[in-house]
Amino acid sequence: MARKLPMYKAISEAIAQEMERDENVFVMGEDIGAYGGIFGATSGLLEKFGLDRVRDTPISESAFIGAALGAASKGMRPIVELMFVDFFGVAMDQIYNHIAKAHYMSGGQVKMPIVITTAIGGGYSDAAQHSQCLYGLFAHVPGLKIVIPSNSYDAKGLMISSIRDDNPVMYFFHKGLMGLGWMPSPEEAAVEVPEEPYTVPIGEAKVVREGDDVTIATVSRMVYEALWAAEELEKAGINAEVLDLRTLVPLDRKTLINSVKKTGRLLVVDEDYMSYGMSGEVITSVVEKVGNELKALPRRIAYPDVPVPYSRVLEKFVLPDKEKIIAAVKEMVQ
Amino acid sequence: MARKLPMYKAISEAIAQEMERDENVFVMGEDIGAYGGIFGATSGLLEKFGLDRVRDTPISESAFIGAALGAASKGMRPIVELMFVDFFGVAMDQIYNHIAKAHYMSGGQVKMPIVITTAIGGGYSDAAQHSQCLYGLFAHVPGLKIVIPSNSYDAKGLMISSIRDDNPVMYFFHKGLMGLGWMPSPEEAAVEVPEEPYTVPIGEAKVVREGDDVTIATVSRMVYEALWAAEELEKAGINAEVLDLRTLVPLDRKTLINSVKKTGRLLVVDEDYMSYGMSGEVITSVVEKVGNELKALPRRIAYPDVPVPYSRVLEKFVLPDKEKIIAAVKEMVQ
Amino acid sequence: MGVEEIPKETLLEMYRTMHKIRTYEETLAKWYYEGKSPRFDISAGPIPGELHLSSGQESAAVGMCIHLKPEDAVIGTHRAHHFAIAKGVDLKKMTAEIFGKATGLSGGKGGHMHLFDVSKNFSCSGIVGASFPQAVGVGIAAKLKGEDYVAVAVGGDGAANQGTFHEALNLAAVWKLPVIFLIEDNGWAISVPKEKSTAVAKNSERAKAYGIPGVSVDGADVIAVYEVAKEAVERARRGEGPSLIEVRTYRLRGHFEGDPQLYRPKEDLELAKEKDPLRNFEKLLLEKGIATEEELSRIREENEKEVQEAIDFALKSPYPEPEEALKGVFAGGD
Amino acid sequence: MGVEEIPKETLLEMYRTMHKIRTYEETLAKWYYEGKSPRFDISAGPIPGELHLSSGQESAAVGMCIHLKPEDAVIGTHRAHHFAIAKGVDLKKMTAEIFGKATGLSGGKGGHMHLFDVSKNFSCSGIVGASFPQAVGVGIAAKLKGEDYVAVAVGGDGAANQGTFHEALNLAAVWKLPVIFLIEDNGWAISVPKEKSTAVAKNSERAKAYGIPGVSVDGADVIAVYEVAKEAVERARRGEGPSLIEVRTYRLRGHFEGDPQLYRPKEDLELAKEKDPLRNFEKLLLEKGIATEEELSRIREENEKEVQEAIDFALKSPYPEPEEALKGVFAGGD
Ligand SMILES: Cc1ncc(C[n+]2csc(CCOP(=O)(O)OP(=O)(O)O)c2C)c(N)n1
Ligand SMILES: Cc1ncc(C[n+]2csc(CCOP(=O)(O)OP(=O)(O)O)c2C)c(N)n1
Ligand SMILES: [Mg+2]
Ligand SMILES: [Mg+2]
Repeated sequence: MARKLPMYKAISEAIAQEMERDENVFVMGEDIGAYGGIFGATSGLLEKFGLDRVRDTPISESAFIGAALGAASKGMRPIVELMFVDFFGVAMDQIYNHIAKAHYMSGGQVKMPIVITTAIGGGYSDAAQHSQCLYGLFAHVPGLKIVIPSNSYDAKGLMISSIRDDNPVMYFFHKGLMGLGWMPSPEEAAVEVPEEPYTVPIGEAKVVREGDDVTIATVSRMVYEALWAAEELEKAGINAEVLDLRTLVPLDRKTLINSVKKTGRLLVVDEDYMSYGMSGEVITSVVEKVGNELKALPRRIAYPDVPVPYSRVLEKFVLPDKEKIIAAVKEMVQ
Repeated sequence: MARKLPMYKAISEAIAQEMERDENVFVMGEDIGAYGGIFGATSGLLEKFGLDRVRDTPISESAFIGAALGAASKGMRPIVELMFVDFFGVAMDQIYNHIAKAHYMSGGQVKMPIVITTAIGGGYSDAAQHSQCLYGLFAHVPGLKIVIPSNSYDAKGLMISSIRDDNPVMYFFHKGLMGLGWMPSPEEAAVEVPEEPYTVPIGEAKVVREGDDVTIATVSRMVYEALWAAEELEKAGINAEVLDLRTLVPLDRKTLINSVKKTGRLLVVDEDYMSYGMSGEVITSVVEKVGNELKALPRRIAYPDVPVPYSRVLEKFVLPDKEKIIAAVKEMVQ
Repeated sequence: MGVEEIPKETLLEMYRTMHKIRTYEETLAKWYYEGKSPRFDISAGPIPGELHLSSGQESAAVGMCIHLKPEDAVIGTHRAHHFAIAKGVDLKKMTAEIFGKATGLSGGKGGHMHLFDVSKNFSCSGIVGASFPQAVGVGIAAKLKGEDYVAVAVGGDGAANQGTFHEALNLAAVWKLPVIFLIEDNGWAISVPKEKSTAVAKNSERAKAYGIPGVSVDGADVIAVYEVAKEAVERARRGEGPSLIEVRTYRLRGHFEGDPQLYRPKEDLELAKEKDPLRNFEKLLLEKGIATEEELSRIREENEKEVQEAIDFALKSPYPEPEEALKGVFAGGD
Repeated sequence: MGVEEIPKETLLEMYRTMHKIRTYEETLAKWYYEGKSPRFDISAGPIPGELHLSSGQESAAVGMCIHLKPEDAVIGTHRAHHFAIAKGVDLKKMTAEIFGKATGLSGGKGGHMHLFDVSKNFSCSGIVGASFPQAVGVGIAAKLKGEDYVAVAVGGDGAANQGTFHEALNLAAVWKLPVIFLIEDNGWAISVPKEKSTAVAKNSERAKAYGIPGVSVDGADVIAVYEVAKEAVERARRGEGPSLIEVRTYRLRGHFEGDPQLYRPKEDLELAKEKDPLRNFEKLLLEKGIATEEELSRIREENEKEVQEAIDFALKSPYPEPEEALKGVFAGGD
């Protein structure tokens, strides 16, 4: 039976069901026990599974993320939470030099079924060290699958897929989608979620709105800004197709290219920094194949290359949103 | 007076001259003292400037790179060496959350005149944790200037500019360009270098070979692969323009776009990983402006999204090189 | 040494600062919840984002900073208002910053966790454990410049399990730098109690691992903190190297505002009230006849006025121009 | 306990392994310089890349691994051949890996610094300090699975100043995990002597910072190492938690092959020869009448033959197919 669930509950439900199914699954991280995770992604787990399998850690990200590797090498399937993605710099070596590479470096001997969950996104004045997305940075280094759900249905299905995947998965949840009550979240992110376990395949983008005039490719919270923009654009007679990429590695270039072939126009919307990131990769992936079939220059609206400012007026100015999308699409379609 | 210098000597000469000019400049890093830096970038400095200003550190990259911030906040101009860029993950937080952002977060109160030097590149079987380039990853986060010289003249001039810059500069030198004797290096990288101090501006690309048929944009050691390819292509009647981008942040989009407008074709060559990196950014920067003026689909030859393999045959297969460039250009021009 | 040997002015100054901090924090809390009712919304109201207050921990800041000159550096944590105030940071500008205003320390770009005042050599950041290496750098600058200023790195008990703690203490000890590492032990890292995260009863014991002095002191007694801090600062100024101080304090409020504190035993909060350093100090001053109730109440009134003026200044100040967000990533124009 | 109480077979096995390691390393060195004359070229010859040999440090590996079962994990460093051999890694496959052959442990993808043998629970990596957290993870797995295997994290004296050392020891101690931290102190981190990098005379003293046992032992005496290691392993198996062991050894060769060692005082190398654990052990076995010269020389011959066979196997093995480089980034096909 399906019920409407906020994303944070969909995630913790997925973890709980996998922990029931497979005793090798366990969770580590800061405040993931009694607190249930600062963003609720592990809520209820400690009560269900106890201190052994739901382990609050010291503030030692290198140690507990590196420990996930050791545990995985012994057949465990650890889930570790990096509280905010902004903290990655204290633990990145274990993530990308070891967890991401061990399978390849060992010639396939070692498997790394590790899920690293982490919170992304701004919009609530948490400033330069607590508001970033950074998935583009992780997508650059080989060996990590990059999963970024935008609603509770995908969140549960992708979490179950991530846990069952034999490879390291970085699972990015946007704070502003979790449906936490104390943090604004679009209503549309909390959708019907089946009670029983199910999977959403990693590596498949989803057309969340069909249209003929322009493809808006994006992920995470920006999916809603794109959808809201598309609604208004429709009133102006412009039909936007909105693509939720859902995973950046593997990137579903096929669905992306097919959409752009149909619409002839591509706008990428990205809450991560503009340069050397997702927006460039998505545009290039399209133009290197079908650049000659475009009716307009491809465009991108991304976080400009500035640290996230604190003051609300400043942050609002730089965050991509519905209005910026509408303006860009109108220019493209003219 | 100018003499031919290998790149490692050009770099250490630049540092020495700036240390003489400005007593606030000092150097820290592993084996940068008596050893002179594993790749020679600090050779001779200890003898000239003594233990106070040329400080061998413990293997504590977070501590000594973070210390650069503290020292800079007190008016020093530290140069710190991260021995291989592959190790960035143990110190990334200090680099990107603090050094890169302090100026912005402080509303301009704090200046961060720090140079972080680091060795990049493969081709000598040092495998997955000692052969990467990763400049694309650093270029993604705002607040760091990204400098990547390809010859000893630029190396000295860009180093002096980097030291005098009031902003953090990541200075990437390719091991295979340093002219070390024990590591192969193209002869062309060791060029005439004036004895006196001079600067090469950060943010200016250089056309290192003029041509009309295709623009090959690249950096670092790949500049030579591109030049060698261009020579052969000339025999086939194809005139390639080779662009040494030299700095990725700021990226000289003007020179890049002007070149592509002239040639109508763009090939990006990159020793860093393919996806979500430099190649995507360079192509997107061009097509979002002049994508409609291209005579061929833009292309890229980059390191495929795999960890660097150890065995020579494997590494050679994945490294971009002259042959791959020639083949791609021929297809583009047909 | 005891309270008798400290000049009355000094004691009253300490009282003034402690009480000012408390008044400030409790006033700020009120303003924080403005616009956040009936439902708590982190992004709403005049102070959006996280807010970590220091009520109950004033003695650590005041007992230390009373010994410091403006040239001495203090590097705080995410919970840093008390150190900022004790270090003499302008209350109006700091408040304006927290309210996201153009007149703030950083013009609204930094915010509550990123307070910078170069004139007072104060800074802080939102990354746990980041302060330690940065203070080492200030120590290096002092040594290289032959100055007698010192650096204080503040970290919580949670921060002491971060790798930077180890690296920075070792580096400061090896190089005999004028750095004081101050661990503010409030027994909690968000919801994780120290006993469950820390393998040693007192973090001061860890000083042995670096061959430096380590002292643990009861933060309920600001005079005890004063004495321990005095010794460490004098030692550092004399060039005798770093010290480690643990101040045992209690959090009077949640980790951040809005923290339901469900994880926290009632007795712990009661203990916090008992150990309240402000109340204790007040009692001491009166009992020992050092100050009269009138003197203290005059100070309290002055503080309330000063805090109110700071709030008024912040409230009346304009927000920054939105376009400011794009400026100031790099020094020297961008 | 003394040598008398150790069964002769065990002693001879230890001798065999120590001598095998020495023979292996010295033979490998010869092969490493093949093709690298007259001028040393790191990329030339049958073994390109870096090569860190362990001659002189055999006692650390043998004294520890003699107590281990295949299920026990050893996580080594960049200098790991001795531990690999002592842990029973197949010499032929290991040698083939170092020669970059398809028959190698990882089919030539890993190389000298990235040796993996899952059947022996052995791995190592090129990042200093990375082993510590990983071993903690093995300890977690043991605890969760209720198994009695233990994990050994190896690190050099240089590695003990890395943040991961602190984080991992703390975590292992807090969770009382079956982990042995083995610091192989050879007095140098490349060119930086321990006295200049380490604020404490013996790293074993740092155990106090985690409330666990710490012992320093003279690596010139393999029996002493044997005893200390035995206690730590038994303690871990009994569920009494982690230990820290420092083995004081000497590097008989350079940091890596090709290291001119200009930084190294002559006396240090002489001391290394005097402290040679293999020579000492041989003398002990003969002097105590435990073994005859004939027995030992038979072992030596067998070792030479085995090493030669491993080299021959590697030499005769084919290189991998170049296309292999693109495969195996992700488990389950890519
Ligand atoms: C590297 C890093 N990890 C985690 C966090 C999230 N975080 C913020 S404060 C905090 C607890 C800090 O505890 P402590 O150091 O004792 O300071 P306190 O809050 O008690 O003053 C945590 C886990 C962070 N900001 N940075
Ligand atoms: C994080 C990191 N920093 C630096 C290096 C470069 N490096 C490789 S080995 C080494 C010295 C290691 O010294 P130690 O731990 O004592 O081991 P030893 O070589 O003496 O066996 C250094 C600095 C590295 N591989 N990883
Ligand atoms: Mg605390
Ligand atoms: Mg060593």
